[in-house]
Order: sequence, then C-alpha cells, then structure tokens
Amino acid sequence: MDMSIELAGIALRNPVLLASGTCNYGRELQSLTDLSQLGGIVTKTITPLPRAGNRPQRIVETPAGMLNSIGLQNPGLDDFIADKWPFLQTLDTQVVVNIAGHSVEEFADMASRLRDLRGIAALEVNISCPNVRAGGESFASNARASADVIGAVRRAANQPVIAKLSPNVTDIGEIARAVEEAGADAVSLINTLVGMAIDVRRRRPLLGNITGGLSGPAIKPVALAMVWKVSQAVDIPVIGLGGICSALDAVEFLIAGASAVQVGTANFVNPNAGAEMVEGIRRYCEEFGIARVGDLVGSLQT
Amino acid sequence: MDMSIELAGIALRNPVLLASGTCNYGRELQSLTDLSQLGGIVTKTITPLPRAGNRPQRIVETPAGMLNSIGLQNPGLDDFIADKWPFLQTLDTQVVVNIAGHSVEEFADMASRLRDLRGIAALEVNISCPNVRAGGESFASNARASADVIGAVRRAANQPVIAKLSPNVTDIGEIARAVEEAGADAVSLINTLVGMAIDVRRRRPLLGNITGGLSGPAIKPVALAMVWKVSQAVDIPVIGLGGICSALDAVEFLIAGASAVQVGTANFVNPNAGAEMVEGIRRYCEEFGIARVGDLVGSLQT
Amino acid sequence: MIDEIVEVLTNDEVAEDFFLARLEAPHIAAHAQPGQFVNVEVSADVAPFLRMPLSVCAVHRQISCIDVLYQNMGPKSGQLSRCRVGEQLRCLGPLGKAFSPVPNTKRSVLVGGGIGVPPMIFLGSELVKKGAEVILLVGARSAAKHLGDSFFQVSATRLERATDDGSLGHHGLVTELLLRELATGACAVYTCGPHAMIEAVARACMASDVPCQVSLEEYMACGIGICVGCVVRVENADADNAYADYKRICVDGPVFDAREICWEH
Amino acid sequence: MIDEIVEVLTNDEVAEDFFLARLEAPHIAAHAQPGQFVNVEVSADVAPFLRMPLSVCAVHRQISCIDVLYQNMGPKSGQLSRCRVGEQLRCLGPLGKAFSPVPNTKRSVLVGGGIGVPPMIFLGSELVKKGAEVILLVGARSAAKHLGDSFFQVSATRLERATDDGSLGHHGLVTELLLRELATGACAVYTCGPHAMIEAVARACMASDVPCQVSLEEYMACGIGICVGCVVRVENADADNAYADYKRICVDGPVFDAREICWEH
Ligand SMILES: Cc1cc2nc3c(=O)[nH]c(=O)nc-3n(C[C@H](O)[C@H](O)[C@H](O)COP(=O)(O)OP(=O)(O)OC[C@H]3O[C@@H](n4cnc5c(N)ncnc54)[C@H](O)[C@@H]3O)c2cc1C
Ligand SMILES: Cc1cc2nc3c(=O)[nH]c(=O)nc-3n(C[C@H](O)[C@H](O)[C@H](O)COP(=O)(O)OP(=O)(O)OC[C@H]3O[C@@H](n4cnc5c(N)ncnc54)[C@H](O)[C@@H]3O)c2cc1C
Ligand SMILES: Cc1cc2nc3c(=O)[nH]c(=O)nc-3n(C[C@H](O)[C@H](O)[C@H](O)COP(=O)(O)O)c2cc1C
Ligand SMILES: Cc1cc2nc3c(=O)[nH]c(=O)nc-3n(C[C@H](O)[C@H](O)[C@H](O)COP(=O)(O)O)c2cc1C
Ligand code: FES
Ligand code: FES
Repeated sequence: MDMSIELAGIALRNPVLLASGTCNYGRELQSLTDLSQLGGIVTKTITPLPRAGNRPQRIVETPAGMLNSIGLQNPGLDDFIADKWPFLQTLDTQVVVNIAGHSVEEFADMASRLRDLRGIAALEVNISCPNVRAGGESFASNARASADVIGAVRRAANQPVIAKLSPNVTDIGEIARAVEEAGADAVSLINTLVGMAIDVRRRRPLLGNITGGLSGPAIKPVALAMVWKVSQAVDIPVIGLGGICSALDAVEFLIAGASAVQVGTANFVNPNAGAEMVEGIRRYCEEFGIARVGDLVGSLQT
Repeated sequence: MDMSIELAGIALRNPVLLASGTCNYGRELQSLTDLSQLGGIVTKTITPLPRAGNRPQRIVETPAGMLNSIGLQNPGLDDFIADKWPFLQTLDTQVVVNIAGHSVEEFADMASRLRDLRGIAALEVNISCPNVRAGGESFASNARASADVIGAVRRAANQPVIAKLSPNVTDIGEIARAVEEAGADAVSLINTLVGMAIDVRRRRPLLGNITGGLSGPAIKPVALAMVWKVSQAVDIPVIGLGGICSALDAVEFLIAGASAVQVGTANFVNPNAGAEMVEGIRRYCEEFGIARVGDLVGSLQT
Repeated sequence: MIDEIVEVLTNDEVAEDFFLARLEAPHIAAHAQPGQFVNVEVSADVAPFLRMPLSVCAVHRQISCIDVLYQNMGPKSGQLSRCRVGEQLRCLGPLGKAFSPVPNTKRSVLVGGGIGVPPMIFLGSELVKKGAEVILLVGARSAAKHLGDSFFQVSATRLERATDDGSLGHHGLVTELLLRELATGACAVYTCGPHAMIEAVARACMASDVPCQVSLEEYMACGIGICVGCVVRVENADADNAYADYKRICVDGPVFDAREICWEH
Repeated sequence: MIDEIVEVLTNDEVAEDFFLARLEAPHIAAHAQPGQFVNVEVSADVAPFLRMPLSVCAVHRQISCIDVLYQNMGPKSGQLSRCRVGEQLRCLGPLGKAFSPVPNTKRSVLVGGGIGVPPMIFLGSELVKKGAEVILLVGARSAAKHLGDSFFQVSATRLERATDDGSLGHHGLVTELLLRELATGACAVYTCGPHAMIEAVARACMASDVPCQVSLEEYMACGIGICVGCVVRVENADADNAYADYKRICVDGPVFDAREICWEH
C-alpha cells in the first residue's frame, strides 16, 4: 500500500499535513505525537515584523466548531529564522512555511529572505489578511490582488509556492485560476469562514475582535464543495482542509480532488489526530483495494 | 412585555417567522403547532410553472447541520393561487409569499399576478436560484443582477418586498445596498451555504444533485456575522436567519441588528420550535428587564 | 399524530447489531397502524442533529407501549442504543400512510429484509389476528443476521427464510421464495426492505398481476412533509405538472401501490 | 504530559451545581503539581466539541487517582456530570506551570473563589504537608455556594469564609479578609478565582510588597500552546517586540507572578 504523494515537486510520505496556526512551530506537539508519521506540517503564519495579535477573548466554541480571532500573533521573520527554523530543520517531515504581509512588497520581501533557508519544502501564502493599500479588504477576496501577491512571491521564491485561499468569496474557482496563471504551484483551501457569536447576558460580542474565523467539523461540507469546484477549475494540485477530523473525512477530500489534506482544529481536540488519520487512510485503502493513495485523488464518480 | 414588531409596514405579533421551504404551505404543521402564536410564516418558493425538483437523495445530515438539494419542487403559481392560498388566507398569522424565477421578467410577472391576492403580508424574493440569461450563475451573486430583479418586483408588486440574500458572496453588504437602492423594503439573510458530502464506500456524491445547501446550527456563526454586517450597511430592516434553534439563538440575531428572525431547519427537529422560541424570547426579555422586544434590535455594544 | 414524550422501558441487543426498544407512548400506541413510523429525537444536543425515523414493529395497547427494532449502524442508532431505561425522548408519530390490506384475499405474502422486517412483523400480527393466512418471507445475508423465530411467532402462519450464503433456510434470494408462492395461487403481497429487494418483489407481482404494496425508505429530515426531501419518483400521467413527478415518502407513503412507483432508473 | 485514557471512579454532586469526579490517571497522578490542570474530552462526538480544562484538585498517588471539582454551567460540564462510573475519557495532562511556593515564608495565604477553589485545595494540602501555616480564604455569593468544611480539612491550618450576603462567615468580599492577613504580618499569597477577585488580590499584594502568584483562566481550545488562543496581556518592556505583549495561559501559566500581568483594562 503506497501512501506517498508527489505534489508540486514536493515528495510527501503521505497526504496528511498539519494546518497553519494549529501546530504553532512544531515544538509543542513533539511530546504528544510523532511528527515523522506525517506528510508534513505548515507553520503558523509569520509576518515581516512581530505581531501582538488581537485582544482576548480569542476563542469560543460553536456548534460542531469554533471561532478564533488570534490575529496572527507571531514573532516575526527574524525570530522565525533565528529561533524557530533551527528546530523545524531537525524534523523528519516536510515543513511548509506560511507567510503573510500587508502589501505585495512585504510578501515578496519575505519570500526572498526565505530563499537562503535550506530545507523549506514550500511556501504557503496566506492571502486572507487585510490589504492595507486596498483599505483593509483582504487580498484573497479579489482575483487581481491575489494574483499580484502570488506573482511577486513566485518571482522572489526558490521553493514551490502554495496559495492559501479564502472561502469568503463569490467564486473561489475564479481566484484559483488567477493564482494559477500568476504562477502558483498549488492551492490550499479553505481558510476560515467569517463568523460571530454574541454574549446575550452582556449583549457584547464574545470575541474581543467582534468577528472571528469559523473552523472545525461544521464547515466541512463547505470546504469539500469548494475543493471539488477548484480541483475542476485548475490544473495545479489542490490541498484540501476544513473540518477534517477523521480518516474518512480526509478520504472525502481526496476523492473530491485534493492531492493532500491538512488537519487543523482537530489537533486541538486530539494532538495525535494527524498520525491516527494516516493509519485510518491506510486501512481504508486496504479495505477497498486501493494500491496507491494517489489513485483516490479526484476519483469521484458523478 | 411588548413582543410586537413593525417591519417594513408589516405588523408582526412577535419577531418569529418560519422560513421558506421549512414549513411548506403551512398545512402540515397545523396539527403540531399553533401558527397563530407566530409572527408569521414564509411559504416555500413558488415559480411561474410547476417544478419537479432534483432527483433524490435530497437530504443528508452533516455535523450540527444538514445539506439539502430539494431543487425548488413546487406546484407553480396557478396551483398556489387556486389550492394553497385559500388555506393560507385563513391563518391568523402574517403570510409572506416567497417567489423565484429564472429571468427578471419571470420575477416581475409573478409579482403582478400576486397583486390581486388579498392578505399577503409581503413578498420575499428568492434571488438565490440560477439566472438562465447569465448562464446559470445565481442572481444573488451579483449586485447588479440582484438590483434588476428587486427593482422589477418592486415596480410590479403592491406589497412590501423582502430581498432574500445568499451568503455565498464576497461582500453581502454590497448586495444589500444594491437591493436597498433598487427599492427593497427589507432584506432577509441568510439562505444556505453551498456544501457537499461524499459516500466514501461508493465514491459518489451523497446528494443526487452533487452539491446542496448547508443549514442548521453549524452555519449560525456565519449568519450572525452577516446579519451584523448588513444591518450596518443598510437602513431598511433586516430579517435574520441561519441555524436558529433556541430563543437565545434568536436573541443573538436581534441584538446583532435583525428586526425579526426566521426559524428554518429547526422545524424539522421540533415542529413546535417557533412557538417555543416566542415564549423563550419573552422570558429572556423579562429576566433582563427589556420592556419592548424592539429595544433589543441592534443593541450590540462593541 | 403528536410529538409525544416517551419513556424507554427496555432497550436490548436482540441479534447481531439489532436492538429492540419498548417505548411507553400512549397516543402512538393507540393509533399506530402497520406500515406507519415514528420520528425519534435520539439526542437533545446538536449532534446527532436530525431525528431517527423508525417503523412501528409492534403495539401493546393494553400497556400503552410500542416496540421499535433497529440496527446499530451509525451516530443516531448508536446514540439510541446507548439510551438507558427510564430516559425520556421526543417521539413524533404515528407518521405516514399504513398498509391497507387488500379486501377478501385469504392469502397474504409478506416479504421483508434487513431493517424492513419490523413493519412486516407488525402487519403480519394484525393480519393473523384477522384470521388470514400469512406467509412471511424473510431474507438476510447469513443466519447470524436473521432474527430468532420468537420475533415472528404471532406474525405468520408460515415463516420461510432465505440467506445469501445458505447458512439458514433457502440458499438464495428471498424473491425466489416469493416466486414459488405466486405460483401456488392467488394472494396479496406486502413488502419492505432494501430497495433492490423491493423492486424485484414489485416487478414479480406486477408481472403476474398480483396486488403489491411496498413500503419505501429515503433519507428524511422532518418526517411530516414540510421539507420535501424524502421523495420517490412516481408514474405521472400529467406531463404539464412536473410537480407530480415526485411524492413525499413520509406523508404520501411510506406505503405505495407498486404500480404507482416509477421503477426505471 | 500525556493524553491518558482515564476511568471515572466516582462522579457525584457535592454542593449546589458542584460535582467531584475521581479519575484513575496513573501518569497524571504521578506528576501533577498544584496549579496544573488537565484537558478532558467530555464527549467523543462533535458536540460538545472542544475539551474541558479542569484544575487538579487533589492527587492520590498511592491509588493513581486525581480529583477534579467542577461546576455544572453548560454543555461540557453538563456532559461530564452525566458521565457514568466506569466510563473512559481522554485526559491530557498535567498541563501548565504550577505554583512555586516562595522559599522560607512561614505564612501562606490562599485566596479562592468559585471554580478557582480547586487549585487552592491542592496547593493548601501540599503546603500543610510541608508544615507551613496555611490560611485559606474562600469567597462565594452565599452559604449555599460554599463547599463543606470537609473539602478543606487537609488544605489549611485556618479556614475563613466570606459571603456577599453574609449568610456565612465574613459579610463582604474575600479580599477584605485578605487585607486583615496582610496587616498581621509577612506572608506569601496565592490566588485563583473570578478575574475581578484575582485582580483585587494582586493589587492589594503589590501595594504592600507581598509576593503574589495568580492562577488565571481564559477560554481554551488546545491547552498545550498550539492555538495561541488563551492569552493574557503581560508587562512587556521590549517595545520592538509586540509578540511579547501576550502570553499563553495554558503553557506560560496558568500561574503567573502578579507583577508580570498587565492589569489595566
Ligand atoms: C420510514 C422509515 C422507517 C425506518 N424504520 C427503521 C427501522 O424500523 N429500523 C431501523 O433500524 N431503521 C429504520 N429506518 C432507517 C433509519 O432511520 C436509519 O438507518 C437511521 O436514521 C440511521 O442513522 P444513523 O445515524 O444510525 O446511521 P447513518 O450512518 O447516518 O446512516 C446509515 C444509513 O441510514 C441512512 N439514514 C441516516 N439518517 C437517515 C434519516 N434521517 N432518514 C433516512 N435514512 C437515514 C443513511 O443514508 C445510511 O444509508 C427507517 C427509515 C425510514 C425513512
Ligand atoms: C486552566 C483552567 C482550569 C479550570 N479549572 C476548572 C475547575 O477546576 N473547575 C471548573 O468547574 N471549571 C474550571 N475551568 C473552567 C471550565 O473549563 C469551563 O467552565 C468549562 O469549559 C465550561 O464549559 P461548559 O460547556 O460547561 O459551559 P459554557 O456554557 O461553555 O461556558 C461557561 C463558562 O465557561 C467558559 N468556558 C467554556 N468553555 C471553555 C474552555 N474551553 N476554556 C475556558 N473557558 C471556557 C465560558 O466562557 C463561560 O464563561 C477551568 C478553566 C481553565 C482555563
Ligand atoms: C486557532 C486557529 C489559528 C489559525 N491560524 C492560521 C494562520 O496563522 N494562518 C493560516 O493560514 N491559517 C490559520 N488558521 C486556519 C487553518 O489553517 C484552517 O485553514 C482552518 O482552520 C480550516 O481548517 P480546520 O477546520 O481543519 O481547522 C487558523 C485556524 C485556527 C482554528
Ligand atoms: C429543506 C430546505 C428547503 C429550503 N427551501 C427553500 C426555499 O424553497 N426557498 C428559500 O428561499 N429558502 C429555502 N431554504 C433556505 C431556508 O429558508 C433558510 O434560508 C436556510 O435553511 C438557513 O436557515 P436555517 O439554518 O434556520 O434552516 C430551504 C432550506 C432547507 C433546509
Ligand atoms: S422527510 Fe421532510 S418531507 Fe418527508
Ligand atoms: S489553549 Fe491553545 S494556546 Fe492555550
């Protein structure tokens, strides 16, 4: 049973990665799971400079999911290179570095400064954060802006470039095509859906930032539909995520057209979720006589 | 404790209505709940001609929600007028009639043919269905197309016109403003989110129509964020819905800016949900010393 | 039909993955007819979210109880199987149209399979009470998947079983047993079970002009006709009224005359 | 720290809405220190979805058990309160930084309120074992909301209570009891409870230069530092490093030195 996947030139032991922002920079999970069992991990978004993030409350549970408003709290690129990367480099798994900026230049800068870092499997570009030029509207909500960012990163980077797409758009297929034309080597989706929760006693938002990002099982059907749509819209590989908690959830995404999946919120409930998922996918393939996990990809019969 | 609400000229006994497509044309619920306890009901979408709807399977449960692909099966306008309306007319509650068409003309036609029907509280315009002219893309996903439909219905109708908005857009505030300018007397949101589920044994979509609409508690945070956003974008009243199951869910929507709420999927789990919600909202207001339920509307402190 | 708060009196595994629950449900017990079902709220939480439709398997009017027989195959049935004696559940019913025994037919042949067996048990017992000859044909993959004879005692004057692997009764399809019965003489046929089985039974009966009532299943949300989700395609003469192409199984069925259903596809 | 499968040995209501559960958790029992917590999966289903963080209230090393004391206030605690003896749960722990008793201080004053009482019970018992003088001050709205003396037997050399309504002990705030203790002489203060109480305690101690360790709470998802959700604003000297404005309570805390926390707002 062959669990390996080749994706945009990246050789993955298996199609299961941990999602950005749900495994920090790897250290904390060391003692709770065997990262070498995974296809890879995607590090939490780093920005050019350190960021404080949003004021608490940053988390609240919702039906079959949760809202978060972390606000990209991160140590910034210098600290990442000096303090986080040396550890990440020692991991026996593929490490994808997720980056974000507030302008096309910031994105490009980060990419060029990450050229020298040996061993980065790929860059994942988080275009879901606000574009300061365009008055705070997110890059990801506009095909042109998304393409500008990805094009600039593609030119500056010497690793495969994965564009991480937002689900909060009218036509995610259009955005996917735009970043493909701009040179993206792969797309990953979905990021969180914009959501909100209110404390009815105090009549205030539960989150310090008023709105937040919805993740977890609740959004799985939305993510799956978008992965299916995008995998038909583009020729580059698609990485699927959104509410994946079990091996069979992952299998749904592979069948819908994802070449790999990312496990996000599930890590919070079970820090060993990714490793258990790899085993579960293997069992599924054996039960249904699938020789190569790659044979599942896009095998949906409609 | 005053539970009444006045909305776009419609006097509601209380702010709780049943959502379109989740109470059919009222008859079936007669024996299971007292419709006169409600602010009103919104009838299932009718189209100019009878529609068969989609092939089964039309329903599947998802985490804290469900997908549906009914496909607007309905008896058409003639039968509605001849067979459904005489019964609806006898109900001691406000009846909002939900209409849809495939072209601006179809929408306008329906509105003019419904002029003569005495006792219609309002028309709710379901612009979420595909626009045959624009190659199947839904009216609701485009501000201009939405405005064209609402403008035409507004001119043809002699009742208040409610535009029902889709959440599957980049900026629902922009669509809301467009329909407001086109003459909408109110907006209702959200319709379902596009979603999908896959049968991993047969590697086929679980729904006959491949994708469907996600509803239920899972989508509540998304609906609430959009209601909050839209209520700040427009001056016309907002009707909130999406995953509302309990009185406190409804209160969240009122606080976020909704002047009334609609109960949808919850009816399937508890056919008396709406009436129980009215009581629950009353208890909430009493507990927190709110004299008029209208005082809750938009009372969010940020 | 009401949404009754019912108490779980018993809830035990009676065969591999099959559970029998007795519910104290005065209203439903008083009114339920064979072929009707209930829609049970297995959890008050948001997951499992929808109710679980369950056929009435037996009614015990004197003690105001109904029995439901269910297979543990997922979240809802799993949740129900964990319900403790004494717990209370919301139970909506009785729902749907019942079987309407064909007048003056002495011989009734009932064909059941899998989770379609419970309504056959109920129907059989009512027919036997009326003094009819009731031949009950039950199919399953293997002997282990068959319910014990005790379940059928009052439901048939003759019980025949079929297994795909021959481990019990006839080695083959239950529909092969049906063909024998159709050959031996006049009768009326009633069936519930996997779609493929129901279709084979229906086609066989229609071919030999034997009246046949089928009880269908489809994924349900409401169980009361308001979601229009649980539909089946029916023969529709009126080309101008596409609306009549599909009927709702929960209110127009689950029992239909075999000739009403559009079997192609 | 491991994700241990623990068995529920007891789970009883011990005061109005307060439950005490004893969990067989060999690893956690062997390593847990006062102030640390566990993150319990109260249901394997998708709702409730996140785990429930619970302070360790007591450890019984000889029988490999820990006690948790929790208030039934919503879905997760409600689900936990329905857990039956013998059920198994995933329990991640011990988590977070423990209290570090201030060296050579004879007098320790512990201030607890609401669901902040459990860690005080654990800390008190460890300090008493070490032969220290332990004054335990407990506040609650009314007598009914107070735990019985039995819970504090081994955890204090002197126990004082305060109630908002005067129905038990001091009529007023528990912080008023603290001021008395601060006035009577040197001591170290440890506290956990509602944020307003903790802040008042911290400010009082800082004002009179008494060492004070606070155990904080914030809504948590992971409990292990990977979501960066459970943060508190801390005093940050380095203006160039905004990243250091917030610390994660689950790994950098829950216990902090009062002077570390940014109390304004
Ligand atoms: C009218 C009717 C009567 C029924 N009577 C019985 C009975 O007497 N005994 C019995 O064991 N089962 C019966 N069923 C089927 C039973 O309701 C489903 O198997 C049950 O809901 C499975 O849910 P689950 O979460 O346990 O399994 P899942 O994993 O959700 O599903 C297992 C199978 O059941 C189907 N199913 C799931 N939810 C529903 C639903 N809400 N409506 C219809 N199908 C569903 C799925 O499509 C799948 O094929 C009946 C169904 C209907 C429509
Ligand atoms: C480090 C730590 C130790 C704790 N120790 C105890 C303890 O010993 N005994 C005890 O009774 N409670 C303790 N709590 C609080 C307890 O975890 C929450 O009250 C519980 O999760 C409530 O969940 P619920 O669904 O029952 O109630 P909900 O209705 O969800 O919430 C009730 C209250 O608890 C808060 N809350 C809910 N979920 C969480 C969460 N995942 N993390 C943090 N807060 C949450 C809510 O903001 C709300 O104020 C502790 C919390 C933390 C962070
Ligand atoms: C607490 C939290 C923090 C996140 N931080 C990031 C981030 O820094 N960068 C990013 O690209 N996505 C981030 N995400 C989004 C996830 O990577 C993922 O796209 C989303 O949560 C959907 O997947 P899931 O449902 O499996 O969690 C975060 C999600 C959560 C819940
Ligand atoms: C089975 C089903 C059928 C629906 N049919 C319609 C419809 O005909 N017209 C319409 O405008 N909305 C329809 N809706 C959408 C609901 O009115 C509502 O907008 C959506 O379900 C979100 O609310 P909820 O989560 O409370 O159900 C339907 C929803 C469901 C679940
Ligand atoms: S289940 Fe809703 S119409 Fe039948
Ligand atoms: S709860 Fe996730 S970092 Fe603290």
